[in-house]
Amino acid sequence: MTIPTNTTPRVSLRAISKRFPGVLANDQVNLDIYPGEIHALLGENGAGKSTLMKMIYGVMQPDEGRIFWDGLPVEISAPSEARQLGIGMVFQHFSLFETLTVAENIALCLEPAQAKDMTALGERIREVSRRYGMALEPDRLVHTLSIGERQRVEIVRCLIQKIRLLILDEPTSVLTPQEVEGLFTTLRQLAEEGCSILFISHKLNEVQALCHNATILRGGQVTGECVPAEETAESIARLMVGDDTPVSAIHDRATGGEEYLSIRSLDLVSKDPFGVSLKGINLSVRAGEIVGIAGVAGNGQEELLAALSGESLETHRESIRLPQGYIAHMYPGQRREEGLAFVPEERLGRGAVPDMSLVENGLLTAARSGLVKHGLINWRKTRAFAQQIVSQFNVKSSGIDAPAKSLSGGNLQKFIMGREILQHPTLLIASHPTWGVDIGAAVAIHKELISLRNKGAAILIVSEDLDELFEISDRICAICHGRLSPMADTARASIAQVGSWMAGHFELASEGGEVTDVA
Amino acid sequence: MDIDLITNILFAMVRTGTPLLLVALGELVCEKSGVLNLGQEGMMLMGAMAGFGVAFTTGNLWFGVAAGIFVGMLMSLLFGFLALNLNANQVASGLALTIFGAGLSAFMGSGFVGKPLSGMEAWVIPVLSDLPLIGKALFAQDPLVYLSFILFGAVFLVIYHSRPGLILKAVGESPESAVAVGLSVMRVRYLAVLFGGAMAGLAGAYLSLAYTPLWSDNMTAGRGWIALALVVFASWRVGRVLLGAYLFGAASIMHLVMQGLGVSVSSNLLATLPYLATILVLVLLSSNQARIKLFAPMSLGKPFHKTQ
Amino acid sequence: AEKLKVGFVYVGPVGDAGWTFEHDEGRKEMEAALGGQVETSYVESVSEGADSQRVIRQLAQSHDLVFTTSFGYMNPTLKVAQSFPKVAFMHATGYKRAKNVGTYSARFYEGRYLTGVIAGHMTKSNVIGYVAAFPIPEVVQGINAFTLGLRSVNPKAEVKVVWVNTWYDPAKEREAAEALIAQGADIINQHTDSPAPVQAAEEKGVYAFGYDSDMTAFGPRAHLTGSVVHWGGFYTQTAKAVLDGSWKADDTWGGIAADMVKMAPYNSAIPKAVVEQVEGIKASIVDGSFHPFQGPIKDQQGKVVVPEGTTMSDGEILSFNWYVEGVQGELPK
Amino acid sequence: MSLSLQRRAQESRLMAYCSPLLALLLTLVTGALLFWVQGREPLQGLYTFFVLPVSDLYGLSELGVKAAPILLCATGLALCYRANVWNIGAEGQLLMGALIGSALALQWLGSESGWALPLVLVTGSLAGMAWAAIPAVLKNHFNTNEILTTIMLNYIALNLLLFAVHGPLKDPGGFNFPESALFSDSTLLPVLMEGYRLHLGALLALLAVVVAWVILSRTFVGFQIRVLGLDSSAAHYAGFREKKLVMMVLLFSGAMAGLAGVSEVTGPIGQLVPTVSPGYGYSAIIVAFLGRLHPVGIFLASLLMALVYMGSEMGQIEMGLPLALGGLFQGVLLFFLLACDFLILYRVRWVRAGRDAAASEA
Ligand SMILES: Nc1ncnc2c1ncn2[C@@H]1O[C@H](COP(=O)(O)OP(=O)(O)OP(=O)(O)O)[C@@H](O)[C@H]1O
Ligand SMILES: Nc1ncnc2c1ncn2[C@@H]1O[C@H](COP(=O)(O)OP(=O)(O)OP(=O)(O)O)[C@@H](O)[C@H]1O
Ligand SMILES: [Mg+2]
Ligand SMILES: [Mg+2]
Repeated sequence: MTIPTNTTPRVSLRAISKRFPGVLANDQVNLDIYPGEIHALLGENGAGKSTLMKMIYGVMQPDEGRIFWDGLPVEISAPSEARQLGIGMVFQHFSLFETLTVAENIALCLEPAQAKDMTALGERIREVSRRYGMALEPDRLVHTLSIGERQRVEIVRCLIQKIRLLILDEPTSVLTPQEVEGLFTTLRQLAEEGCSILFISHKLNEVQALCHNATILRGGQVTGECVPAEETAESIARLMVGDDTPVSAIHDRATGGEEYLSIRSLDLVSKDPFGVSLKGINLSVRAGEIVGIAGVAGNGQEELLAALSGESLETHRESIRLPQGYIAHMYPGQRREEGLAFVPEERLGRGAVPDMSLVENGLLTAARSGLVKHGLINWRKTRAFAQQIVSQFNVKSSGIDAPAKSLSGGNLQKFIMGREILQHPTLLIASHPTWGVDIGAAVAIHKELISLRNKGAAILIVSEDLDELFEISDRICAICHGRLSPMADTARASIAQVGSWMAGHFELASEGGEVTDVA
Repeated sequence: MDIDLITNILFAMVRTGTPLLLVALGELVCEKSGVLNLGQEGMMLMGAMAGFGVAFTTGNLWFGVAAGIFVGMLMSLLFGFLALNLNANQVASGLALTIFGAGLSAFMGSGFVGKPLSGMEAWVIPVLSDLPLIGKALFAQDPLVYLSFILFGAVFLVIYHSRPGLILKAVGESPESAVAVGLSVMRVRYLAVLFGGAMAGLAGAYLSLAYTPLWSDNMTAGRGWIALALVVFASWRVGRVLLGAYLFGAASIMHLVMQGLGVSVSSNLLATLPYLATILVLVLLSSNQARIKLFAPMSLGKPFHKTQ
Repeated sequence: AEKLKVGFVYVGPVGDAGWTFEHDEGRKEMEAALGGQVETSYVESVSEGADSQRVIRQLAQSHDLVFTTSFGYMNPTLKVAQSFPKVAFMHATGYKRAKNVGTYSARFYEGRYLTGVIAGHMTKSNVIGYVAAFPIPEVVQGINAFTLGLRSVNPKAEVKVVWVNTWYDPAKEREAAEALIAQGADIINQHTDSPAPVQAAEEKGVYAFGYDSDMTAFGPRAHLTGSVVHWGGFYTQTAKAVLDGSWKADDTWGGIAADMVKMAPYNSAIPKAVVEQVEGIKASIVDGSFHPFQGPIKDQQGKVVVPEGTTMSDGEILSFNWYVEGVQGELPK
Repeated sequence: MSLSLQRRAQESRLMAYCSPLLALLLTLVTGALLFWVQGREPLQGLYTFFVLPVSDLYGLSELGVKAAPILLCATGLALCYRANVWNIGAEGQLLMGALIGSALALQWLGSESGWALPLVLVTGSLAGMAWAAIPAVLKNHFNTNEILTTIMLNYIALNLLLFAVHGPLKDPGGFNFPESALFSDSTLLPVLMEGYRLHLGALLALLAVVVAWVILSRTFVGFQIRVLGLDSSAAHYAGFREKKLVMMVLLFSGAMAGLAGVSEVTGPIGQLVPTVSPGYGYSAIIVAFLGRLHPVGIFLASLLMALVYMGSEMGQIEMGLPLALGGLFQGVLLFFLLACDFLILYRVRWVRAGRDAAASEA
């Protein structure tokens, strides 16, 4: 893989700056991408990667700096102009319309003239998707598609035009390992045809496998460049976060003690038309162990978590039990009394109220720990509690009166984690505990989880990030289409095995039984 | 009941349902784009006042219609400025628009109260209007009723069979995605709000120029609110808006018809029927949450602000 | 000399083309008639609830004579009058009086009877629609007088009543009129304040009677005539009486003779003979030889309630709660 | 030079307090302009509208009489709106309070019992509560939009009131006129000062404000209500019972509106009449927003609203100003408030042309 760097770059960024209130998201960024090159853009969360890409695609305009296309200066003031140049983008947070069909979604991205004849468009979609090995049915409604299929829609949407630069913002975070392989094949094929590719990912092993070159952003500035294949994941991570943050930790495994949480034949019909129904879930979590559930988003994780937290009470009374009794009929508050704590996936807008201060957000789930007496709030104690979280979990904020929305994602996550852990739960259920969190913060959060486990709590973690699950969980399984795969000891499981579970390749575990030994 | 009576009831049903249909179509388009405008009543009142005022002053009914539409649009711009530019709470902005519209129309219209105006004449279409039962209802109406038929067809075509309709739905579902694919959320929403204003203004003008050709304070008497209920009733589907508007039109005249037929229940109690029916229908239609979720524009009522 | 300050409290907007409009016309007529001797002010759309007492009081503070022009102001007027013994109050359509509170109203029913006679001659379907506001005695009185007039010339004709529960809602009044026309009424009478029923009749090609004010403009072809109220003369007299100190707190209930009730111009469609007959009856009402509510009067069941030779007393007329023969349906209780 | 808006990194506390004052100021300026357009002396107009009505003790006491029902309704509504429950039905709840309270009061025409008044008041609030329970149940169990149901229930309540006052509750000795008999003294609210109409209901309204303030700022229930309103998913996550909270705020609001209604009929009116409320329930919506859903703000806003009503009466009497001015002022005030709230989130700057300048000033 050699890229002719003596030709004119397909796109060049020169001294690009972009400012948001309070943040300099991009600071004098320079970047060159050549035809046929697959270029990685790396950096911690909030480093400014997405912002930079959005400016190339015309969603935002730079405050300063210039963009050159094939050596000529251009002003890209709208995505339609970007598309005319041959730029396509797959967004970090999907930009599809669930109630529309695949063809309609794609039509919205085309010029009106190109999208006049919907039957012809359907044909084009079939043709393009066949050519790149990404089967798609143009007439299906997007909300009926799996996450992997949705991503195909996003990519086909770009490929349907003559594409010269394809931008992919964290495309693999939602795919099974097999799907990732498929995607990489397509991308290599595209690059071979001369298309430039800009690839953003936090998964360094993937970057090493795919990309020719990498640029590293930190705090909005370019801090380094490298050829990923010539580096180790460790050394790239160092480039991203600097020297003083731990970027990895090795945790020992535990086997746990008595069974604590037990789920038996849990069925749940989703009321949400876009939801997934749970079918015959059997699961047990022992005191003093971490169980991980892998899976691509939208396979029933939300429904399972809602059933466990008590946010949905549609389940059979005897399907969920703790040693002290059945809990499936209990409201979330009652479950908390039983020692359950819960860390949701969305930190802002679920785990914390954006417009409330940290003090009030501390009270959100901790009322039972003596902060409320006779229905009246003890504000003194409540403030002390918030203060304790902030200092013990090293939450960076402008003070406990700062609104939750002013915190960065990682710090807010630490706050929520701290709030739950300080209530000394016997069962902690955490969803994506480090999703979108700094490597540094992620390591800190993992440490806290392990120490809670070591104190004897049962912990259940649902995550899309296989690496994370392999790092901290003691046993692991996967969820697909609302069914749970067999369970394996993490130490003896392979990523490939769990990956194929994520794709739904497993025999259903028999009633009450658990496969413990796969590998 | 004889044939003539039913023919006449159908005729009255269409007439009574027309202002509801117009407003509800406008609000439907507005809500499809994700904007909830509770200011229908205020815009209607302003449209009615302006329509009457201009028609009375110029002596030309069509100038009145145009003025009603124009003023309805002006009012909706006010709402658009608050809700879209300033990102104010849409519910509060809509309520403010209604209160403001009621006050301003009474203020500006005080000179027109009690003035006579010869209203819009029916255009009776020969032959067709002699069809039994439906002939009168469909073909012996005034031009604004025919206009409402046309507008219904136009909204239907645009929403279900056109690219603008696709864009409208997309913006209403996810403004974030719409921005990402390069649609102008602001422009689409402004256009939808403007259309809503135009329709409310037209409905107001229909009341003051054709239905009861006169102007009086608060003459819309809650029709804007009923129209809002209609959109929910129709679960955001165009065809059902038509059905709903005529059903409600029928419900609101039925208690008067029943009195004439000698039904001896307190007229006050009979008068609660349309409202009870509205609640009942709302209950029946909303209890299926999944369905609402499938059809309701997903971003309805949520402020959206694009930083830039 | 000090000008006499006269205040008016209105229940509706001055431009409602009906009740309040006519009171305001009366106010203007008085101002014109008494030239520089009076000064007037008014407050419109005053709710009959708690607000009215404050408004009446505010007027009483700076005025010498206060007209409160709706039934609902009765108790508030009496309460305020107690604390302002020097101010003269006149309350329209009520029945309670005090040292400084007089009452006044018009005998609308006299005009109503005359319109009934015209309707009896003009109807072909023998069904008359009546759009009525609230089932209160005043309205029932009008329905009965109209029906008596109607049946005096056309015993086969009947009256259909639709209650709209509002004094003023043009759309609803129109819907009611249309519902009546759909059910065969070829003449519409109304006891509500907007001209919408007349407009409906005009459009449907049937006849109508206006009410309160001359509504000819709203239906030049349909509008036959109407019982029109005229307060100007009475207001002028009252103000004069207060000026010269002869005012007494008593009750005035004037009809055609007192020039408080008039007939709107007759439509040219009404045959000459009918107009002459009506004018004749009018003259006999004025000279007292005829009273619309003189016996025999039968109720809906055909039972004679007021026997031949007797006339209903004012008290009975003011508390009507039954229909005479010829009105269809039941009176809401 | 051009005007540019910049989002603040944090909401401005100062502006949160200033924006209602700025809105008021702008409304006054608009008012002065309107007077001027009408060919009146603007300052005299403003004086007549906003000062004259309260220039004596009687005026002040009347301000209390007018503000009390609005304040009661708005206090309840504020709690609802805090929970994101859009109750537009204070008017209907008020009417039901008045209707049922009157029905009971009429049973005690001859009584001198000291229990009569408290019982009537409690019954009135319960009636308002029951009326508010309907949208609550419909919302909780059938997912029905409360905005629409409460509006419909307003119309139904009005018709029920009309039915009662034209029928069963009509004064038998009242010549068939649609009014109930005058209540006896045992069911009338005592006035606070002899010769003035200001009654006990005004004190009850103040009490309600204090209660609402305590609920919102001191109790866990109040906290739950605020969380629900700001972020319903967080409320679900924390295990707050949405349905219970929805029921609670609607019942509270219904009770307040019902109390307002029964206080009107047992207070300044003294009997049941068809027009118990000139739209207090609707004005209360404006007042709730004007007071930024905060009890203290609502207290001030209700006085302002009452003043606007009295001012429009005074304007007619003294200057012959049109009645509609009052309604116009209300709408304009609300608009300006919403517009000024913008300043809490954004700052307005004059910038020289060019976006680089904008960026470097940020
Ligand atoms: N629309 C916006 N308004 C305000 N600030 C923004 C906006 N978008 C991004 N930011 C800020 O700009 C900075 C860069 O954000 P950006 O999304 O580009 O980071 P990123 O590198 O893509 O992060 P991630 O790895 O999480 O995707 C962040 O601090 C973020 O808070
Ligand atoms: N459109 C927007 N308008 C205003 N603020 C925004 C917008 N988009 C993002 N932000 C702000 O920028 C910050 C981060 O935005 P972004 O989407 O880049 O998240 P991120 O960098 O991925 O953060 P995280 O670390 O939580 O994943 C948040 O505080 C958010 O409030
Ligand atoms: Mg990003
Ligand atoms: Mg991110």
